Amino acid sequence: MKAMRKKIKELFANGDVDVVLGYREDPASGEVKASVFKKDEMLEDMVFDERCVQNLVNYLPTLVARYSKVGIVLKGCDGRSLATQLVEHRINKNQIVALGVGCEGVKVGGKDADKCEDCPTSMSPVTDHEIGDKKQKKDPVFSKVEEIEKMSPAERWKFFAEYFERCERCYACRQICPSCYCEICVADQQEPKWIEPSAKLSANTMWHLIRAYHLAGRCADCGECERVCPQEIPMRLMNNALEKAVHELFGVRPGMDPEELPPLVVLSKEDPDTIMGGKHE
Amino acid sequence: MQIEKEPRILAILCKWCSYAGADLAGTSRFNYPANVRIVQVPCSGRVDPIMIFKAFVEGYDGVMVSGCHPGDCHYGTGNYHARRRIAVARRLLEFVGVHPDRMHFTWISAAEGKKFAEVCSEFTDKLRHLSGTEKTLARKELAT
Amino acid sequence: MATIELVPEPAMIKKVIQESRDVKSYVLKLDKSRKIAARPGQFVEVSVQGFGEATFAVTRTSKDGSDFTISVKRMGHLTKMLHRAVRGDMVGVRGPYGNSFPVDAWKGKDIVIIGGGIGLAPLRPIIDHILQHREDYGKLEIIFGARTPEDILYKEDLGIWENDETIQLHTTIDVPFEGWNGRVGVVPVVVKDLALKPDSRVAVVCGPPIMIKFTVAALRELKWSDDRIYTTLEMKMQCGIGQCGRCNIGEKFICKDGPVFSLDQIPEHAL
Amino acid sequence: MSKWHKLKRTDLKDFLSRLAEKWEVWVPYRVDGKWEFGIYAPDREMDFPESVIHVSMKNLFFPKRRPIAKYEEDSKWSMQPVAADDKPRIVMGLHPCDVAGIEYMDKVFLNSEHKDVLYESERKRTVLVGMLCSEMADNCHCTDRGLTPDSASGMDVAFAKVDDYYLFKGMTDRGKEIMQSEYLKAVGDAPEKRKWPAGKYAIASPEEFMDMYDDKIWHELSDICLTCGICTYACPTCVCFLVTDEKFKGKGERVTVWDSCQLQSYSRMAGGHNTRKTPASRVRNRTLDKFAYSHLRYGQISCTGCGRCVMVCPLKRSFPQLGARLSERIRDKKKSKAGTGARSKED
Repeated sequence: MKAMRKKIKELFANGDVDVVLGYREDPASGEVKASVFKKDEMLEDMVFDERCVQNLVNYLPTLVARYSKVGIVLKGCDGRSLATQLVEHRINKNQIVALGVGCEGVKVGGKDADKCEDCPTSMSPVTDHEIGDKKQKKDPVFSKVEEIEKMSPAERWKFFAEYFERCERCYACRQICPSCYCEICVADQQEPKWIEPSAKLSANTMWHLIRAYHLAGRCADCGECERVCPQEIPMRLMNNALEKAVHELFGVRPGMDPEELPPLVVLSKEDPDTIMGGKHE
Repeated sequence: MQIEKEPRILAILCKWCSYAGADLAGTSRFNYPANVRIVQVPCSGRVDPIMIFKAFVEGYDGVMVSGCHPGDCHYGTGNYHARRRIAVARRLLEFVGVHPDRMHFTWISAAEGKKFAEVCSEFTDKLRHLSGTEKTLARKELAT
Repeated sequence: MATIELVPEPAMIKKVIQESRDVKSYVLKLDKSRKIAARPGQFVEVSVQGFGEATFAVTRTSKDGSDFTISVKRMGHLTKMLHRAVRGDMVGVRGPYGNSFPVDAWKGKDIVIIGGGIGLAPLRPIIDHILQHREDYGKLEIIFGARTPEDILYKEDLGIWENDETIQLHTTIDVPFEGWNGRVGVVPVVVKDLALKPDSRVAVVCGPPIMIKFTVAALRELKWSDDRIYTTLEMKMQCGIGQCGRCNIGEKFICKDGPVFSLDQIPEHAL
Repeated sequence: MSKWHKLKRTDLKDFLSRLAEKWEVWVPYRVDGKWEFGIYAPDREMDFPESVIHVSMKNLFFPKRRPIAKYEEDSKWSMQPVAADDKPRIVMGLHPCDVAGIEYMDKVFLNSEHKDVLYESERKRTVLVGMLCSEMADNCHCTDRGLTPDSASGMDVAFAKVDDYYLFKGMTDRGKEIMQSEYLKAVGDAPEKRKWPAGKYAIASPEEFMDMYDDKIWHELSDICLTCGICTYACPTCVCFLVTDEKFKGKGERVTVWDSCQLQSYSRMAGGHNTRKTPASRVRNRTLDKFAYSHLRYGQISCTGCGRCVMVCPLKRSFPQLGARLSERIRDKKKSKAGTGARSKED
């Protein structure tokens, strides 16, 4: 913590950053919230611990529009998220000072966050400065995805339909996702109207399928969609299933390499036809 | 009434190869099931997986997508993109509970009228076998 | 049984008029005996079964009130469906809704009608009203701007107005166009060029948001006070009866308290 | 004046079962740790929570998705309005803030020349059996909005939980009909009146809020808001809706669906023009609508202090706190104007 504050002070002093996006403990309520730190402001309230769950990358586009140099405190997963945004040219790397912090896992509702179980890297893959220990990387297992995969199709549908039924279509999942940034979301599109606006099973199914699909090969598993969902729909499961699929099919782990293009925007003539399933001559 | 019970198939075909193949199947008088509804798209690269999702939600028993053989795409590379997208879409659909046999993705050239007829028959057969299993995803709420 | 007001009544398309390349007018007649007596400035909700509904200004009412006309510019999914409709097709109609231009209070005044593109549609009933009660009003000036000659609406009416000695008509297009010998320049510039003095005039402005904004600015520059400038506002409307909530400007609902306002009735940001 | 009647807690099921013979009785159930309202069934475990539940009552009168007409797809015009439901119904266990929310909805849907008859019939068929709160939960702040947690205003029947029994009192003629039950015994004592704490999220007056339209503060307030729609769906007085057609297999319905001013699609027009494009403009619309516009329109601000928006917010961002922050800003502005006559630096 001390090292981080020192580093940030140094960055401010050198004029390397205009603002720093980080976590602040509200002295009054004790809650940890995302905050924009300015030079000599509130820096003593800055924290980094297991309460810093939120992915801050979502705030970057607004900030880089307002300031020329933005520092950002990154956990491993947030760093992956940043990498996906950089590779999509949504944010200019020259405007970012990435402060990678060795993360030891975060807690949601007092329990270890599910996403930490599958965490492939405790240090952000994009960093300008690294603070704290860099732990070893490992491949995620996605044991929960495998559990679902063992079920029969009908069982799987029963499992998901129950959740889809509950969706209220508040779009919190879309709004918090750094990768969901379409000018007009397909769910709001009038023509063709792929997804009916009312919250009912068929339309909700369409929404959740397309949400997951649009994130395939782009989702870096920050888990925010599931965390903010008021109905606790297991969106990470679908994201992970596709992350797993994309790795198996194309050998890509989104966000781990800030240079690698999302697998669905590039093509390969070498892909075997078998990836589409079924028989092919 | 017999036709009602046949599985309903949506075939999304590219204009240059597969649709021409289907056309050839027709003009050559190859027999293929009458329960296949064809949607023509300019290229298999135009196939947005949302079309496949929608087809299942609207109650189709099976969805088939076909384009030009790899290397033969009229636009050069459309079918390579399609291959990746469809591979991912398939994994997602299977994951939420669509039976793998309800999806069929293949390449059919303009000359392969026979293949088109065969693929349709085979696919229909497969779907007939699934007639006892639940049509997952299909919407139940009727506008009553 | 009382039915919910949101369900429309059937109406038949009696006539389709191609006004310009992307605007068509429809003469509608309600299936039931009810007549639509729309006052100038009021609007109706028109539905296409299966595609929802949208708001259209009533742009003409027949003298006996048995039928009325709307003009539809092809913009979104519903207007696209409407453009496919032909004579004899059925649509749904609710309304008329909203307040209207205070044509009675304007008696004895000179009226300036300023319309941009499809914005002329809600203003045409005022012109019709004045022509029907010509002796009640002073001078009538019409400034109508279109993007290109191909976008000019109501050509038949423009011809009549042109030849009417009691009307001064200025038709203008935004940029020079081959074969166009008339006035060129956007509406706010024309307003400035004409140097319209407030005197005993009342101005009514309607058009795209950007045109309204600059025309109002031009009028203010010419020392017009806000209570002399009227406009009819466009916002996304849905229910037409002040319940669905989306068309509010401040506490006012455009559909219920409007759509006609004089500028002193609305905050500046509404423009 | 009618008297308070006692109902033994052990008699509750028999009492409800008897009511269910004539009425459709809605009571709260606990499902997966969350409360929701459902039709009474003797074999389901039910209870009355002490204070509000996260689902607002508006769903019972103005459902999320409400068919208003039906049609056949192949015909050119066959739209038939749906008939209103008139089966008598009891909704039991609403709290004073829920009733205030319903009263606000009445102002939107009933007090105009364009009555919503479907809503009206839902209201007419329903007897409101309200429960007086015995405590204020963490997010409750109805006392700041001029309500009292144990006030029976607007209810047909009021009841309170006391030790091992309930105290019931009929407030209206309709309510008294329910009170005709062998399980209820008239007693002399009334539930104890409490003093309630206030001053958690006091707000400025509607007129003062109106002056804040052009303030810079909206950017600050909207910065951490996701502009998702969940607070509006949970809010008892957010009744904006969308009218749309939905079709399947040759049949169609015209439906009203809840909509939210927080979503970008809400005020986007055909052609793409959007009058509330930025998150700041949407947050401003909602805040001012709650605290100012509603008052100017209907003479009642549309925040009942139920605290649901805080309960459901994904970021635990507190909407009432936002109102309080705004009021603070109003005070600051006034002070700086009154003090020096000069505009403060922030303006």
